[in-house]
Amino acid sequence: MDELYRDYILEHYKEPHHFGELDAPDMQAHDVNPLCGDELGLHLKVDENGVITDVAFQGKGCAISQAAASIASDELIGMKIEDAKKLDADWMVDLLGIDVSATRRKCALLNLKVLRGAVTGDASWPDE
Amino acid sequence: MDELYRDYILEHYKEPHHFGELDAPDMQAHDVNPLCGDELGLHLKVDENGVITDVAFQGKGCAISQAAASIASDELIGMKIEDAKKLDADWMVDLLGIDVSATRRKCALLNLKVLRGAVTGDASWPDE
Amino acid sequence: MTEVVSSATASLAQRVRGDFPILAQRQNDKRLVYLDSAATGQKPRQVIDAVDDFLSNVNAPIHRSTYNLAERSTALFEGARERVAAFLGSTAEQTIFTRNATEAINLVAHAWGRDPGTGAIGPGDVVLVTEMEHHSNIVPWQMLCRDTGATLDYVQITPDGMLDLDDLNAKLAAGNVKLLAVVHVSNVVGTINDVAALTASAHAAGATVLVDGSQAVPQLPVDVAAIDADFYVWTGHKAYGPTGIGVLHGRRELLERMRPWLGGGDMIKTVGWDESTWNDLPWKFEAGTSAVAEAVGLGAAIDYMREIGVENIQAHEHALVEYAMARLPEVPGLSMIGPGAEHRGGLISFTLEGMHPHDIGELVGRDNVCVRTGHHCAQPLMRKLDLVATARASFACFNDIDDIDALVESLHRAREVFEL
Amino acid sequence: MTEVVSSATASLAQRVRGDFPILAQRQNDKRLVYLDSAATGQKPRQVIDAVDDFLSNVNAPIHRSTYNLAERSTALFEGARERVAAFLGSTAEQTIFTRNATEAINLVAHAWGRDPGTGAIGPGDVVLVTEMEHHSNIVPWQMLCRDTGATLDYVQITPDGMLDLDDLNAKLAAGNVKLLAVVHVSNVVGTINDVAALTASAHAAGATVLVDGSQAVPQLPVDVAAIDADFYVWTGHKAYGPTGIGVLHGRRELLERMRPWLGGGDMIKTVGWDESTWNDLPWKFEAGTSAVAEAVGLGAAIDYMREIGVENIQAHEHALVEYAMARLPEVPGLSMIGPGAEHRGGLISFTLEGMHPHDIGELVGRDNVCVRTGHHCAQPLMRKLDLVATARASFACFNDIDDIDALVESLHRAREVFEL
Ligand SMILES: Cc1ncc(COP(=O)(O)O)c(C=O)c1O
Ligand SMILES: Cc1ncc(COP(=O)(O)O)c(C=O)c1O
Repeated sequence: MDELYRDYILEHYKEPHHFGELDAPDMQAHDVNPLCGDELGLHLKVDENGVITDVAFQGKGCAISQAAASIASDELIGMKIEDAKKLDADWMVDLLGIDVSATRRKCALLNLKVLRGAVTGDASWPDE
Repeated sequence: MDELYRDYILEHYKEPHHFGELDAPDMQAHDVNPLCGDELGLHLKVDENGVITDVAFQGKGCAISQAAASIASDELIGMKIEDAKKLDADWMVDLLGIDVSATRRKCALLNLKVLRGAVTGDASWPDE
Repeated sequence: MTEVVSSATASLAQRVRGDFPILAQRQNDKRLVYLDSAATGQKPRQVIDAVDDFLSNVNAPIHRSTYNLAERSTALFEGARERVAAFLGSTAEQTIFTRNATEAINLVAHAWGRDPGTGAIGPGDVVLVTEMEHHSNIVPWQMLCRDTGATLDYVQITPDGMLDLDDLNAKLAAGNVKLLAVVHVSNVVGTINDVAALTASAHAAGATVLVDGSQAVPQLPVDVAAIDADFYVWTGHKAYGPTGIGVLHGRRELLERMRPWLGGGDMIKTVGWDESTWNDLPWKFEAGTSAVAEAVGLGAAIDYMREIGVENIQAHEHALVEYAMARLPEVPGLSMIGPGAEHRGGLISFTLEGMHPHDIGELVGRDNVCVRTGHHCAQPLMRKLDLVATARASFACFNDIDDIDALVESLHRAREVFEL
Repeated sequence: MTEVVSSATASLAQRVRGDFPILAQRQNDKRLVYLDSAATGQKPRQVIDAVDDFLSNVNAPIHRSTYNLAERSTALFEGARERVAAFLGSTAEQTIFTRNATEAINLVAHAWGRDPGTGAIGPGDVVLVTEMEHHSNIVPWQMLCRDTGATLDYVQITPDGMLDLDDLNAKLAAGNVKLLAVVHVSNVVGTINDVAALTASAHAAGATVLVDGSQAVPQLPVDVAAIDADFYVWTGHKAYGPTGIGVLHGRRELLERMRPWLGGGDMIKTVGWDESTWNDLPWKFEAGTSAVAEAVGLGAAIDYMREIGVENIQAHEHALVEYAMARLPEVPGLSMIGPGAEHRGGLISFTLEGMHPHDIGELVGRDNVCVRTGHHCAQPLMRKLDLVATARASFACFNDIDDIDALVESLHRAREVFEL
């Protein structure tokens, strides 16, 4: 099996979870990877206790960035916004479960960048 | 004897002919060598027959440019303006009587450039 | 057909491969298949040696000093300029060295576009670019329009990636186009534009013309006098030359009239306390210490292309394009973007169904096949084509059909990894 | 005294001479005595090899591609930036590559000086430079003042070539100085300015500060964080690096607020039809394909200086200055320009009675002694000093007292030719 394009990565890429849009999202953000032009938008529903109740993402991207968004979305549902604010690059890379090279790191982290933009307003890259 | 700094070159440099200014010159021009910053001004007196009757030059410069101005000034007196207009780089270099390298060519020709500026208004380098 | 192409192209590529040290690279025992010359070109030993020799044995300040090394440096630098100028049918005075094509375009956008004296661009004026421009021939004009109140407009492209000449003529006919900025050879769709004809149309409508020849100079004979554009720009690193050097060829009257752009050493004649006077062409536009070793390297690149014969490079790359356009469609789901081979320079952009170009690049890269992936600095064009990214294979004199074969095989393998 | 200096300097120079291939040059059987490092520096084999190796074995487009060569190119380019930044006490985001110091200054004059948003410069404002600036730190400000209606003013120098601090303080006290642009080490009089103190004074008066470190970086430890100037610029080719690369270190808040200057590839995040968004620092200010091999070479130059120890270079050049200032006056009619050795970097300008500097340069050049002659791109300073030109000897780590001895002997011979 391929080291990078593992079965579950390809599955998430081909059939991403939570792909689409939400009506009247409570929080949202959108960003691009300037290196490749890939775009990603993220919608969140948050209840009165500050818990994420629904997630949807949109955009076009490579297998790594799409799988990252799909896998992360699964995790986000049920998470407190306060906890989501603290998520870092290690969390995302661990979740992906593959060795991400320097060049593909931005692919892996685009979703997290957009998430942080949505929940904290900070638009910098998670690595910075 | 030095190939470049021949006796007569050094003599003209140390005691230039026609160095100074003229009262109410009929024609004049002034220019610089952008490479070294040397400046040269030229004053001409011209009679009613279009003959140059007096010449004076001013400025600071290297031995080559000062000697060129001094030697040329001797030649210019008595020359018709019409003939002065036709003087070219070969005339000046022959008059100097030394082998001028590419780098020093502008030193040798600065005086001619200023002369042409004075008599024709053309401010380009004689080589162009 | 394959056989015929093979023998026609093999001779040039096989003859020159030894000139390119980088082609000796191996990775996992696979030879380097470099198909990214449109992004940056590889350099022959002749160019690398010229740079090395200059830095090792000649390097000294140019233009000003009287000692031997300085004279030799000056002669090498200005000699390179003369050979570059002659190769493109221009003159030394009209040949200005910049860092790259991008800087050359910005020079025009500032020194010509923002000069209150030449009054080039103002509100109501239109700067016309095309939908197939590189960001470097778009963003400087966006900034110019923002600063001057002029309007930026785009000549549309047809679905097969050709300029829509009806659209161009309609836009020129409005009479308010001050500048047409157009690419000679597109770095995405590969289209070769008839820039001499475009220039004539634009001139007839009173517009000034800038042609971006970044992709053209490395692959086809360019005669800037015949094209007759007011500005022709290109970049050294794509034309077998070093990084750090580009060229602007300009119409003499315009260059003379324009104010200088960058101020500093070398571009002045005299500096007073409050004002300065400017040096002659081309130095008026070259402020500060020049990229001397880079110019010398570019001169060597020009010598190299002249020796091979740029018509031979053109014929060679054309044969490769024909071969590649025949073979690539063997890969299921592959779509090529852009016009047919007859209108196309030495590159092919493509997409693969079910695989993002980024993943294509990664997977063929493992086979030591180097292709470019992404938006190719042409986001407006991608938007027009309704794409986010493509993969692109581009050719140089050292490529051969074995490189295209390697790409095709590698694409098949990539599809297997993706279980397509 | 000569003996003591001799042993102190000999060790460094003799140790490093073998690193500089150009020093093997001979002319009429005379070894190369290169005393023109302030004009352009010679490059050690380590730097030349880094460039050659990059072009031969690594060269590929940076930042965008996924294949191995491209990853290595990117890592080498950005790695060089990081080492350059660290060497000067800056960070990678605040370290912008330009073509040379001149372009770095023009970048500030445009992106900061002409930005309507940051509202930097306008009528009534004063741009303050000093009488000892290089043309590159004068002409961009003349052009800025011409375009914005601001006034250019000069801090005076004292007769021995030091900044007149009373004059500076009086001018700052007026309260309308928006920018102080000042050289760190003068390329004509050699003065080392206390730029940290100057910056503090200017900041106290509300002025922004640009320091031109072109001559400083090659010869003394520079900590841009400690100096605290808003902009610090320098140039690679004088700092043992290749031509075609310079550096701007900027204050982060300013760089973030400033609009980009050059538009094109690499400096954008997104390009729309009419507008674009900008990339992060430092790339926002680096449009088009970078001078990649040159950056890699500059990284090697930094490594070289770090290995020798820039304090050792400083001490070495200081010893040479002391020796030269003792020996040069042996030549009849020779006058040195500038302050005493304690305030002076590694260079000495001088004149010789009865001989124009141009002729000095020519004659010592015949002995393979390379000195600079002319106005040194500082015409206002020459006017202030009432000179047309000077000759200048400048030092680097490979110079030794034998070089100064050779210069002195050659000057004696030159006087004989002129029958002085
Ligand atoms: C003090 C000073 N500033 C600026 C410059 C300009 O450097 P560059 O020509 O590399 O831009 C120089 C050198 O020429 C210099 O000596
Ligand atoms: C068509 C075209 N124009 C302009 C450029 C910009 O060239 P550079 O980045 O060398 O300035 C490129 C290459 O990137 C190009 O392909």
